[in-house]
Amino acid sequence: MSLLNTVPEMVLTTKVDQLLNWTRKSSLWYMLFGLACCAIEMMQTGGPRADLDRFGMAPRATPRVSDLMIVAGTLTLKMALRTKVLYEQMPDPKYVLSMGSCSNCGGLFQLAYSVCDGVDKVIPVDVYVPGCPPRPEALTEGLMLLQKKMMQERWLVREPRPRAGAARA
Amino acid sequence: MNTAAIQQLLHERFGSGVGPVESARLSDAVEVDPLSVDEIALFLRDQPDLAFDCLNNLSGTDRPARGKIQVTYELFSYVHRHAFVLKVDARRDRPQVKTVENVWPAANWLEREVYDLLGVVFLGHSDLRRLLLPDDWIGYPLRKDYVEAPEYHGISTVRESILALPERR
Amino acid sequence: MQFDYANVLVFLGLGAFLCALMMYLGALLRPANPERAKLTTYECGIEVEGSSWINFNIRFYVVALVFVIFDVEVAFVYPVVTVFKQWVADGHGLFALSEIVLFIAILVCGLVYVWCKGDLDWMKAVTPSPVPAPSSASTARGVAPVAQGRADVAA
Amino acid sequence: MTAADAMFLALAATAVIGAAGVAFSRHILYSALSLMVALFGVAGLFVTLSADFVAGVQVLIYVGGVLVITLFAVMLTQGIQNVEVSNRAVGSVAAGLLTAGLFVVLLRAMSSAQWVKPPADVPTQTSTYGIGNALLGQYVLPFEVASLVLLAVLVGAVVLTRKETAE
Amino acid sequence: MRAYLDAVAAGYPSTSPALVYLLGMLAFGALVVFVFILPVAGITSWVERRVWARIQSRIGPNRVGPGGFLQWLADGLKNLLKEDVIPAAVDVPMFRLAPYVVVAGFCAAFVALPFAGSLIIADLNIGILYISAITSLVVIGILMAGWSSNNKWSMLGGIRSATQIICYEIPVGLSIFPAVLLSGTLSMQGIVAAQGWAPTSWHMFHSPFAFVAFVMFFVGALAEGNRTPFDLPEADSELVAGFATEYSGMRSLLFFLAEWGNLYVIGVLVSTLFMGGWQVPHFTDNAVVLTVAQFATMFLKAYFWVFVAMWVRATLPRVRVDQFMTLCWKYMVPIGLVNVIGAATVMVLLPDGSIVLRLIMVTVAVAILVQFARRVLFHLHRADYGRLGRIGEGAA
Amino acid sequence: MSAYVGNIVDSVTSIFDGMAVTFSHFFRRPYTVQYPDRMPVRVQDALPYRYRGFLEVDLEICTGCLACERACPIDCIAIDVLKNKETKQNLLVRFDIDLAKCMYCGLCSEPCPTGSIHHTREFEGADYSLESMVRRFVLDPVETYKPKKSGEDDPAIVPILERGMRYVNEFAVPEAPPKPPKKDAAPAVKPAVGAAAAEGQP
Amino acid sequence: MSLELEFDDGREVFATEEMTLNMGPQHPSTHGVLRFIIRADGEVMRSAKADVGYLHRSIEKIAEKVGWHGFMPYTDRVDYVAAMTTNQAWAIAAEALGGVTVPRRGEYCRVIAAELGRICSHLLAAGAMGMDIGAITPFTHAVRERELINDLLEELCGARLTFNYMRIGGVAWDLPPGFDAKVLRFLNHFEPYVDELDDLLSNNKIYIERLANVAVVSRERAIAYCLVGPNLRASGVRYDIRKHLPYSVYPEFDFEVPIGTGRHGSVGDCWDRYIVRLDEMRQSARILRQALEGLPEGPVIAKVPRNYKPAAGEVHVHVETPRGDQSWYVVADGTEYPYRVHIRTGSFAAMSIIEELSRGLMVADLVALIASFDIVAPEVDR
Amino acid sequence: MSMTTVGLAHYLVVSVVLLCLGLYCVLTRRNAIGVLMGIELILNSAGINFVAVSRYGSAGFDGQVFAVFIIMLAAAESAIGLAVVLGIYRRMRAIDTSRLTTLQG
Ligand code: SF4
Ligand code: SF4
Ligand code: SF4
Repeated sequence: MSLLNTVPEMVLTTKVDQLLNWTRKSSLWYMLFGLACCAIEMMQTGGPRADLDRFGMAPRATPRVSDLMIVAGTLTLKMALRTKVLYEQMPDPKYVLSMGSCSNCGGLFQLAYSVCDGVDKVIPVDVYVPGCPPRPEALTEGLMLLQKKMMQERWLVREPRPRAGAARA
Repeated sequence: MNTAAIQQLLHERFGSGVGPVESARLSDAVEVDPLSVDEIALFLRDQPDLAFDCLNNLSGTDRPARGKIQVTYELFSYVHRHAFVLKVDARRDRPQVKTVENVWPAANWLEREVYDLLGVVFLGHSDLRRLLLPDDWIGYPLRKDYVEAPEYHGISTVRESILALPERR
Repeated sequence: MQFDYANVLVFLGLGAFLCALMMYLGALLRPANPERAKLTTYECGIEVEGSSWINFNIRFYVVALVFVIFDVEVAFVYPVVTVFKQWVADGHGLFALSEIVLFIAILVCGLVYVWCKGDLDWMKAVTPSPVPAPSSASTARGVAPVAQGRADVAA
Repeated sequence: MTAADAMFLALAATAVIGAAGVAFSRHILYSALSLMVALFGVAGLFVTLSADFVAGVQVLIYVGGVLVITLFAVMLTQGIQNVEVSNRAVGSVAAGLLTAGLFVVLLRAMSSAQWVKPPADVPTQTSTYGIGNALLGQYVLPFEVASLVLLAVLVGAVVLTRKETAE
Repeated sequence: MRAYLDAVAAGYPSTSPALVYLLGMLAFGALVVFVFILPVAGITSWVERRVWARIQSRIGPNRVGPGGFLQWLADGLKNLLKEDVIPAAVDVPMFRLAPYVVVAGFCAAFVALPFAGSLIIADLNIGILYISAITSLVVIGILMAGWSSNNKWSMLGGIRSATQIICYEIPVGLSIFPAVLLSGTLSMQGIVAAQGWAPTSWHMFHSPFAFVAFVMFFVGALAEGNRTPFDLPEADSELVAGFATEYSGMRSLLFFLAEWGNLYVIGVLVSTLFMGGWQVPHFTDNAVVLTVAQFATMFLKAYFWVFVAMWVRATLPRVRVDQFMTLCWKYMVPIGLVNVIGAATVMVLLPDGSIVLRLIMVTVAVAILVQFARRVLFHLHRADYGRLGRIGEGAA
Repeated sequence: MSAYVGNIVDSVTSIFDGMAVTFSHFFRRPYTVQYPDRMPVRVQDALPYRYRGFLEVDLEICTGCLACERACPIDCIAIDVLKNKETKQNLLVRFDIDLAKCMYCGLCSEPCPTGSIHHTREFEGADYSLESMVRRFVLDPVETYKPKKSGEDDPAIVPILERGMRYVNEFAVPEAPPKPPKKDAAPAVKPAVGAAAAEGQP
Repeated sequence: MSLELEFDDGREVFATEEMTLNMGPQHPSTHGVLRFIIRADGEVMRSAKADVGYLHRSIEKIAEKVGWHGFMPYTDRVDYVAAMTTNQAWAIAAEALGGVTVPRRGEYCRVIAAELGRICSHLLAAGAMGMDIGAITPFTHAVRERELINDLLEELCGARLTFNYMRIGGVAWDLPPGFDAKVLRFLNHFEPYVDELDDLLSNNKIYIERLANVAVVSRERAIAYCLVGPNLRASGVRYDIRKHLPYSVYPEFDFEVPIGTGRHGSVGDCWDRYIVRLDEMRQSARILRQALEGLPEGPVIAKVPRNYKPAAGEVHVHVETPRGDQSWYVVADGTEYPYRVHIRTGSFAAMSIIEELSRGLMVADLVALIASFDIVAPEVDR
Repeated sequence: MSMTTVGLAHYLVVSVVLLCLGLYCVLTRRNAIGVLMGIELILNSAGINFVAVSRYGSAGFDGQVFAVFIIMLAAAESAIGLAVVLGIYRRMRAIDTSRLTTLQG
């Protein structure tokens, strides 16, 4: 029933793809998933100064309606398993943005016994944002990068490359 | 009332269970018997001229050199605005200390924390479970000889430094 | 008149059609990767214990019962207030008014009754005093500290 | 067949299907939802009978009120959702026979009664006024009594439910 | 609309009028649903985000399309592309059906909304009663959604929501009565016709009781629409996303669609019942122009209330579940009952209404507005944000 | 009864006032900085001098003293220095900083004698992979810098060293404060500041 | 899990079944990753057990690995909402062990930074309180004000959140030129803002109703559970480390210690805890003004060796953070690494009382309760 | 019964069908709430009868008034009925009409 990846490449379908990608990138709903200090910056990014809402990005409380999981903060081993569950509960297409040193690679808490060194050990990450914490503008920049990535995806057009969601598995 | 005076009082009341004033630099303490600490605590709380109504801090220190785990209680009295430090030494191989949970409810969590991180068993504690670490954690990380497990639920706990990776630029 | 109401059917149908259309369009475009993990029930990242199809608090039910009665009352008053203007114009306003007042007054008795009996309070405890009402034996133990806390406040 | 007939048939079918759903659903919640369908069907039938106010009240009270408390009650008494249709007192076969019998008898009685009269004029005025006038005039006593009944029901229902909470 | 269809039917004597009617109704209905309801609900979501952002010192969606106007479209289309997750533990038929019931119930309310003197889908005799009745479908839908999700948050949210909607039906019903008393009819057009374009002839300024009824109606309608301060079912901070917690993609958007659309319905109802509806001065004989003016008036009035609802939402905290019960049963219901009696009494005492009373009421309203403006100025004066530098302004 | 009415009155008045507060925001400027494109200046340029963004190394003035590597609590700097046998010069063969791991604490730039390693005001570094976040400053081995007793005279290095020393001077020095804070410096940079502060008095 | 009583003959008595709800770790209102296992009967909770540790980052253990100087940035992460005060606590502890005296100007810088941080933290607490009660606007306004402070602190130390400003022996950077004027300008703007917050939120009837009389903590319970800081003061205990166990240069300032008065309910309810924080912000502003006025000249940092090795000893340090008395227990053994560091934080104590307080509250009250204690997850877990 | 125009008979047939289905429901349901739903069906069929007969009989509103009263009674009945059901339920934890008899006394 689905038209996904079924249509041969044509100008029209490419255009439609672009339109669809545009809607997805313009309405990036992220899941409220603040873990630690970076969460404060994430909050401030949604706040008056940086205002992610400008780009149509809105926080959502449940994974079921989120497109994006911003892993903001230190991922402890105890939390890592929950994170996996939450990630899996998000409907496709879904993305993960790792914000801050801790979720990139453990950062300063690589020395710790209880911290998972990097969220990419549990779930696939699309964009890494360095910083500790990344300032709101840096997060915004990471989101822009993610948008760029989304714009390159194909929906209708048949293509040999599997879609991002599958590729990351 | 200063530490010496309190030690005097305690010694009068409890005799041999109470050690002399133990002076570390900057901090005086009285060491008491781990198995009668609850009675001493009760006394300290209920004696009107002591009235230590608040357990300000409770922490454990691993001292492998002495084969002990030292538990430190910092007491404070809001009535008299004075403080007092109590210490007990538990044997490192079988650390057991009587709980003071019934004297100060605040001890509930503090003792759980010490149990969690150092493995001191507080006899008589109502709910001695791990507090911070997951229930299935192995070992007591704040002990000096703790070694990190290589993985937790399939998540490896070490991360190659990307600095060590071959040149990719 | 029946024509007017046919519109209702049309709109009900259109509403459903709207949903169906959206879902169909979506089905054309959306991916479908139902994995086992994805289909687990969301509970803040924790594996769910037990079904949520269990009994919920009876409070909601009591409130619903009271509602039904008043709903009926509202339904009864509707035709009466509709003709009221006419009756006033005909000079029988006072009679109609007294009928309405009587009708409402009787029901107010009911309202007053449930109010006084505390059936409109969610928990009898929360608003005036912080002591929770023990709704079953198991909480009785738990109540003590809070109650004690209140005693302290008074002291 | 006129449009009105078609409408009647559709609504009657809705009502009957809904009712059948109530009677034969295995799941009590599905029964309740079928009841909603049936109630809407009946409301529609009221409209075809020019009783639009009654239809409105039907939806307002039945769907908005009775059905909701029924759903609440069902949800309040979970764990017994799946009720087998077999009944030790009256088996479904026996019940089916019984009701079928009743159905036949009633139909017979109806057709033999010969009371079908030609339809009266459609009232031009909305039924709300008629009912309102009736309630304030001819039926003023039942109207007030209704309020008493409601009062009694309110008190009774609340007392019945409350016992539990007091326990 | 009936008249128009009659004319069309007369033009095609060979076809059965019923068919014409049916096609006409479908066409009109589709027009309303797809060209009016959908965009209005969508745009409302955008406006809400903008208004909200402004109140919060932000800007809100402004990148997607001119001024962010296409945000709603992007959101809608995006959700089309989202996977439709139906969790394993749910009761599948009911889970699927619930949004249908909610949306159908909400769409059906549009049947009786008077958009202009000649623009109404069907001026039902029992107009306002019909609207309060048909919205009970939403309750059923929400209960279905909450229960079928088999999720504790959904369950709690669904039941809270249902309880809330049904409870507030009583005060809402009671506050409709004064308007009905004054109009002597339940038909929506009848109620509008009973008022004039001038504020003095609006129902809300008829007497203090009518005014209280008006306030109560708005508050109650907010509660019925699950809007702040009564947004308990969706209380993010408590219940995650309430009854819609398990719904993903399009399905969840349908619930939101109903919510935003409902906001507009509330606006129309308030304007119709208490603010003279589409009434405009009869400034021209051109029926089309007049209709357009009426439609615009109605739309603006309704949208004003939509705006107020957004504004309220951005201002107030949420009440607790026991407090909304208290508010409903201990405050609004008794006041509503008194109000009905009061309004009826005023009618009996002053059968033809009193212009003095109306003028006093209008003056009071103006006084309230003036006081409000003074407070706004005071707040503006106290905290002058214009003086604070921002990043990028004047920095080295 | 009075409590009943009081509750109503309280609610109405307090809500009324709250609504006035929120309404007044329609007449206030939004606080948003429209980051990527709609800004008067680049964010980087608006950031304070001390801002601890990404680390950067001026290899020209790096002495290869490894103070920074040692100061970093989490080892995210890797420096390899080779001794060139012939010239007796130290060769910097590797100077890598792992920006993905760095916590931007500034501890490394504090002990640097020349201000070679320093935080920039750059913060935009999001990427699709972690590997690209390692900044490898040494592409070809370079000689380390040797401070000259008489002061620097190489015109190519002077400005770099000046910048470096300015950076170092920002840090508080124990014995003698670098320079007493110039009270009049502020209006020179931002004329608006002083005036606004005076105005801002209620 | 159902609670069923049984008749003698084995029949069960009706009781509404108990529902076990998991709130968190990912939940919008748990302020980071906390988890509560709620056993609820409909809306009323039988208990809410806290499950913490989702943010346990083993900071205490790391202290034993990174050395005295290197631990400073980690203290930022102990309480990231108000990193300055935690910085200060660590600095004080290390200084005490090493016998370092901080220059007076350094102390003033510390106080200025710490009080700005306190305002910052209380703003977040007050805003989050509003948000959890359902009013989102006050929260964004608070975040806006925070941004102003963040700008100031950024200018001071180069970071918005993880300041790493203080050093053993003083502070890392002197106040930048013109900083005092900017702080004053901010204060002139900020003090009216707090009044506005009162109008918008604190006096709102719904807000008061939601908070007054909810989760009342009596004086005795507060002390027994070792509640500290605003949480303790809200219960009517006038105790502030800055005043009663003074450190740094706080004795030189004139400020008051606000306590809960039970204006709308009983002393020690959620509303009191909220309003105490608001009052403290005003007091902090007062301290800031005094500190800026009396700012002495001189160096801001003492000479401290890079290889810091305090002699063996142990010290208990108490510092008034926005979440109350943070009690540090630091043991030195004469090496470059601390032997043991233990931090008892305000949130930790507050967290442990929640289970007891939660009984009989409603689910929505739990949210208010958590917010009113101003719990910051890493402070609990460290 | 002709199918050309809808008359009273048609309504009565529908009413009878509803009645029978309701009765069947009442008889077979072990679940008391199901029984109540059956009763509601029966009352509805009565309502149809009233309205239909009054519509085709006289032009008055008596039938409709009766229908409204019936709806009211139905609401009252289900309110009480459900309350009773809950009362029984709390004794037995199951709404099973067949067990009602066994527990008398
Ligand atoms: S990256 Fe830094 S700021 Fe972010 S969570 Fe980790 S320690 Fe905190
Ligand atoms: S900023 Fe801190 S973490 Fe980063 S390299 Fe320097 S010392 Fe290491
Ligand atoms: S950057 Fe500075 S501290 Fe590091 S090696 Fe070079 S000169 Fe030494």
